[in-house]
Amino acid sequence: MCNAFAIVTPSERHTTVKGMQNYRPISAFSFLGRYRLIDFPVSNLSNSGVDRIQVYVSQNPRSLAEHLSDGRVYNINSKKGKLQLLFNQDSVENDIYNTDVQSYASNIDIIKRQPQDYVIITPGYMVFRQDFSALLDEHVKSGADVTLLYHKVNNAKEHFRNLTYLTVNRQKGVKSIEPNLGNINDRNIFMSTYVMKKDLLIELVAKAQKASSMFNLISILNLESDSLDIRGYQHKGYFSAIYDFRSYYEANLELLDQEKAFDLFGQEDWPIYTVTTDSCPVHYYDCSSVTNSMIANGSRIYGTVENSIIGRGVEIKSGAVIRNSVILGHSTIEENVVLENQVIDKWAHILEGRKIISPADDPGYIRRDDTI
Amino acid sequence: MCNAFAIVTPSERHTTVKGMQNYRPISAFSFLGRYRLIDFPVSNLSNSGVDRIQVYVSQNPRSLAEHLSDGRVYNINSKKGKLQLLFNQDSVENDIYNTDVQSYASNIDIIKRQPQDYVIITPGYMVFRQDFSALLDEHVKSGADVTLLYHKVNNAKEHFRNLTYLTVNRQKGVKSIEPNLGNINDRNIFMSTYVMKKDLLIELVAKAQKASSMFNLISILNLESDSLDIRGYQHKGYFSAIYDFRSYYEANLELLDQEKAFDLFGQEDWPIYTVTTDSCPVHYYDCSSVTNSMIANGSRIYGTVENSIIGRGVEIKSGAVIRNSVILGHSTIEENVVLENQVIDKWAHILEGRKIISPADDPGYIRRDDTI
Amino acid sequence: MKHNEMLAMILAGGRGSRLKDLTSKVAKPAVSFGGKYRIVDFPLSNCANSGIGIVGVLTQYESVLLNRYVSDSGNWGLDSRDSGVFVLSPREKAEEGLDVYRGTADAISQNIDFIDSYDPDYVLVLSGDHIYKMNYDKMLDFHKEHNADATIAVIGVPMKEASRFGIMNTDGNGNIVEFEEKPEHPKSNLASMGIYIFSWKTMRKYLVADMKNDQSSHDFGKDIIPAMLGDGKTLVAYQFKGYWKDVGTIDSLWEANMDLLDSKNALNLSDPSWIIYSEDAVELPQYIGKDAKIHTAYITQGCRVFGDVNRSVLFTNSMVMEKACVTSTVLMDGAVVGEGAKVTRALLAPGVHIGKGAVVGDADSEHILLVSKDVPAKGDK
Amino acid sequence: MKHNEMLAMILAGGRGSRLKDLTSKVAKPAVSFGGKYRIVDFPLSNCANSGIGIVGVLTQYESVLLNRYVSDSGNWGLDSRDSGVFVLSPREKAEEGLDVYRGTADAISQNIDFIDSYDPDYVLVLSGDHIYKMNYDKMLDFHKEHNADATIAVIGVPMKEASRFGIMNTDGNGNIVEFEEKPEHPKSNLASMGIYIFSWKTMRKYLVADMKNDQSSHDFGKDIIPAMLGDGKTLVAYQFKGYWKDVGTIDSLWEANMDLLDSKNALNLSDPSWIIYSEDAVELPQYIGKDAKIHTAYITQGCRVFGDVNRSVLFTNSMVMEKACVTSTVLMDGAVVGEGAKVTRALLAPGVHIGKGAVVGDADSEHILLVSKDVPAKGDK
Repeated sequence: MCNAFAIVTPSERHTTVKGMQNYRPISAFSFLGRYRLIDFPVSNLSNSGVDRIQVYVSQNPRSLAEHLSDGRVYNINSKKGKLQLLFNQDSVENDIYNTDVQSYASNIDIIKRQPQDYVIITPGYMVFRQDFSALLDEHVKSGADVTLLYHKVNNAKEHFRNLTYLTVNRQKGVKSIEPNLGNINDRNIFMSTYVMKKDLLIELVAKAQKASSMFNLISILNLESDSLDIRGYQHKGYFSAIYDFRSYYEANLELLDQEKAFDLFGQEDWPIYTVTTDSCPVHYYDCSSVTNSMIANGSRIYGTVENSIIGRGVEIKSGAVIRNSVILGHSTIEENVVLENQVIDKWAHILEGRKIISPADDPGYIRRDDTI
Repeated sequence: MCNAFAIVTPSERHTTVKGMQNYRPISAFSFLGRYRLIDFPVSNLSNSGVDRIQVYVSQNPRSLAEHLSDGRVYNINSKKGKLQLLFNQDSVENDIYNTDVQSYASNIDIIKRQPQDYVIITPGYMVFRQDFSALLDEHVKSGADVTLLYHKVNNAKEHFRNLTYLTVNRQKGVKSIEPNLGNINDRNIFMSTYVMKKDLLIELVAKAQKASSMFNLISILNLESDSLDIRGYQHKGYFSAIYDFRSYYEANLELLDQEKAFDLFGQEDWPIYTVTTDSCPVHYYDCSSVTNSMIANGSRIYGTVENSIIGRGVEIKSGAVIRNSVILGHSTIEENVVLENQVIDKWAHILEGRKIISPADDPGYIRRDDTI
Repeated sequence: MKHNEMLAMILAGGRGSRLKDLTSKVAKPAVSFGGKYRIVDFPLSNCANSGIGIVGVLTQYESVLLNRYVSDSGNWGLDSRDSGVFVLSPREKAEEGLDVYRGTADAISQNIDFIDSYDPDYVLVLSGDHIYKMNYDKMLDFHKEHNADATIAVIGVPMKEASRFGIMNTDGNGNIVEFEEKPEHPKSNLASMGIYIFSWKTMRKYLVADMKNDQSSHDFGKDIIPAMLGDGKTLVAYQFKGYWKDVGTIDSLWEANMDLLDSKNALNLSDPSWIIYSEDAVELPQYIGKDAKIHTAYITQGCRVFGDVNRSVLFTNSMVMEKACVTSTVLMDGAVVGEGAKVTRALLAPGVHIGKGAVVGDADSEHILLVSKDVPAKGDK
Repeated sequence: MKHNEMLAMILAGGRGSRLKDLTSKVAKPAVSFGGKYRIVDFPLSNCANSGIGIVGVLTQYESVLLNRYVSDSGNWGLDSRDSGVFVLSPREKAEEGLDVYRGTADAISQNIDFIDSYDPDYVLVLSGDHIYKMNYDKMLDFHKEHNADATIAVIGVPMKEASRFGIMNTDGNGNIVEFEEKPEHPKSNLASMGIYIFSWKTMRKYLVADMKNDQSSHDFGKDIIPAMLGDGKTLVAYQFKGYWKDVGTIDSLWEANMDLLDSKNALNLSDPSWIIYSEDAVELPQYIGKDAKIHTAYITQGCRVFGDVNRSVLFTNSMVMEKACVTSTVLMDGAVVGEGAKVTRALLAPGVHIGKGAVVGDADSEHILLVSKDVPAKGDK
């Protein structure tokens, strides 16, 4: 078992996924038709033997509260462990003050009461596989004060906008954490994942609050980078981050690639847990035609589906053609509809014969409960 | 099984329990050292065969979210039934607009999706036992449009301030619902419990919204009292309501009366469920002296306790004297402390030798986590 | 502990030997069905949806997997405070030795102390081998309305097949006047579904008497029901209309799976008001490959299809590789059809692999082919 | 399904006949203890706190209550996705008949298929009759560090009592060189606690061999351990320090309860870092009446005290009426001491009523009085 508790952080202030985020926080987004994004960090933590997990939430907590419940589906012993939602109860009107440091500060009593010595902070809006127990061991062995997880990318001009990147020296020391402005392709994208002693977090929160009420954890680490031993740890394997609408759309479709899917899900001892809805299997009718797609249970397919992700309980009627799209749960696509490059939110109803086609690099969005 | 779903309502805008309510909604208040107030409505509903329960919450949802979890402790089948927290997600800054009607309106899709024909609305801040299945049967049999539950009291001058009362005619028809201003002792205090068809609730919400954005459900019922058949149903047995600090204090101590406690808890087939914390039994040491008190598990008693309620995991050291007080969980009372007529909130620490004595009709309050 | 009006006892101890290799290591109620279910999910989900909280599952034969499976009572929401699914195997008692269950009635008799511990008014006795959806709460209402000592659910079968069933002969008021096990000349077409509601006090007396009776075969149909009829007790028939299937043979198990492909199938597993709950597999949604062709199929999560699938049902984690062709076939959990292989009118046992290019099954066969061992690739052996 | 490094098997099949009437209808591990617990809560909570998710409970004798109790795995948080508490009674197998467990080792042998189904590296074997807190995860670390085939937990006992125990004789490195069951002239004071960690592959071989051996009594202490020692396997002793008590007799059960009154008691049930979980009673907090006098007591919820209680332990829903006096006594669940009655040095079985004014027990008795039948009021009979 791991001598650390964990904090799963909500998306940052300046990242928004247009449309989708009006209804739920990013960590509660549906993913691959069956998961929610929060399943990835929580499964990673549970598989790493971390059984005290605090999920911070800022707005619209309902979907997350129902999904997480008491953690049993994530294989967490509900007596010994604890999966809890923490609300930023002091959130203020002026959004610039709502920093991660503010959330820690408003829950500092709970942080102090944790019996573990270390804390792992990891985001609810990134998709990757990571053994945090190994990461903690590495952190302890290295003698560093703070270990930051990063992923090397070569497409940072086009992607990962608004996230931060690390500059590291040859000894893996972190020189700076800066926003990715998109001027260079090769970057070490910071995965917003920290390992440190609980006491150091408490100290940093106090310092940050003293320095400025707008300071976040990154600001104080940058400020303290001379006095602290901050090291980077390179993550390998599949990685995606959801920081805007397009990144959400692309992360879904990207995992139709069986090799990538295997890299993320194929490890036998590393299940990605989620909540079942007890849907029945998919029923394909005679006139259906489906290729290169992932279809969640409960769906009924009469039409054509290509390169798409179909959520739970979706009905696609005959003559309808779905291409390169992500359809969230319980939507109904009537006869002869054509959808290309779309994200259709839950419970939507697309009426007979509609043709909704968007360019591949600017996918469209249909709102929840909408009838079109 | 009952053809109704239920809504458990938060306390109304104009009732506040000073001190305590800063930390949690009234429905999450500790009661008798072991329960939370929400246990009473939810157990009543579960025992009545209602397994779709929506608990509305306006602020500080954490304690309630953890306590309710997935409803298993209330004997609700988590697959077939559903105990869910609903947040008023559209709450506005100006508090006068945050009516119950606003909460229903912002969750109207969920209300519409319930498969049951009837809705039972009952408050999270009153303590009583009621078979809602029998109440629903009575409602259906009577042919009324709306049935309201009330309790006859003879002390409404001093008590039940800020609650409402019903004026009923001889046929139990409700003539009006008005605020109790305390000018008459004999009143039919309205228990904020409604039974009606789901479709009528939806209709009333729409009408109320049209009439005024400050209208609540009572306003629209008063307005529609001529066109609707609204009837009162008299509740018998133990009843208390938590609407201010003193009523909270008194409701706790009142149940030291074994007859009253038996009336509320003594029905064999009507368990009042709550969440266990797996505390060990109470350890009484040689120098302790305890009379007419209820002591929750996990406490250690060295001192003197009289006419008091002691919560879970409280330590009362030797020489300390507690009289007519309510001590919430995990507080420590050091040696030779004297407390009379106090409510001590959770995790408080009363230092050696303190004497805190308040008048019986104006009990004192010590804040959570306070060291005094 | 709240009072339990009715508790359910599921008879799950049969060897199910007509299912051949499928039940050589797995008790019949734990056999997979319909992509993601096991047979026992049906009575268990029916109980959950009918508001029954306490379910005893009477097992004895090869029941490791079944015991593990039903112990996970949360799958059916039966893990709330006063609910539970309890595995009841034969136990040693203070005064007696250990004995196998000698018959359906004896299985209940040996657990009288379990039932007594809940002090129920009624006991529902179910079999663990049937596929159907039924509201037992409505059957209980019927039982109470008729002031019955026992209520037996019956279903109309074609008259010419009636001699294969236990047949209930009723009077004009629905009272059972006679029970005939597989009558040569049936007088009615009302077949017993093996679903009984008994008033516990009455039933208990008959069980105690039956236990002491050396002549008895300790069976509900053969001993208890006739004894009650003989004593003039009130036994009524509750007529069920809907889908009901005994999946006792490979052919009938295959057929019940194929029934799911019919969009008008009365079983309707997608009805949100009566969900059949099951264990959740930790698997990705199914993936349908770039060159796959699917025509009429019932496929569950964890499956991967790269070839052709026609009129078939694919269970969790089964796979159809490139250019393979699967027709009128059931692939049970984890079965794999290799590249270019052809499988027709077959039922593949869990985990079976069909080698590359192999040809298995015959479109014109009378019976369905059960494949319970790996089939080597064409050319290998 | 995640890989399970170690699973636990709790031997809970003993008759516990030295507990007399307490075990006439209840298996020993289900006997109540310490106000709100049952004995089996200790190994089960130890498992939960040690991070073990799969626990088999091997029951056979009068186990209805025990089976029901341990089936409610959520009590110990053992109901998460890949966890579970499984009741394992003797089962009929395809090739064999039904047979009782012939000994501690046979109980495990008959469940080899259950263990295999989880493919564990290690198996922890526990007894269901001991009161203690232990981190089995640390014991596993010890097992691995020593590259052992088996690790046996031992506790130092007073040398003069050593001949009452199974004694492990070790070499200087902690390796066990000899095991002696109740030796007349003990060479060491290290008594086996009946807690074993085995590497499963090795253990499995010994169990299979033992099953076939007609001469064997199929017992770990008598057969398996000596056989492993004989073959030169690595068996190491893991020395435990802390509270450990076998509650096999009325006297020792009473004593273990009385130990809880000692504020320095090493068992410390109020330690938040190692909670002993139990079933939660749906009861009010205890009520202490207007004229009650309590001096040193351990009282749990649901109790009501109107009289005097001295150095006593009161279990759920027990009651002491006005002017009654209870001294050095254990009142088990629902026991009631009537008005003015005096009870001294006794253990009242669950539900026992002591009538008004009756006098029960003796302050100078050598043994503790077990009261398992109601005592009439003074003057009545």
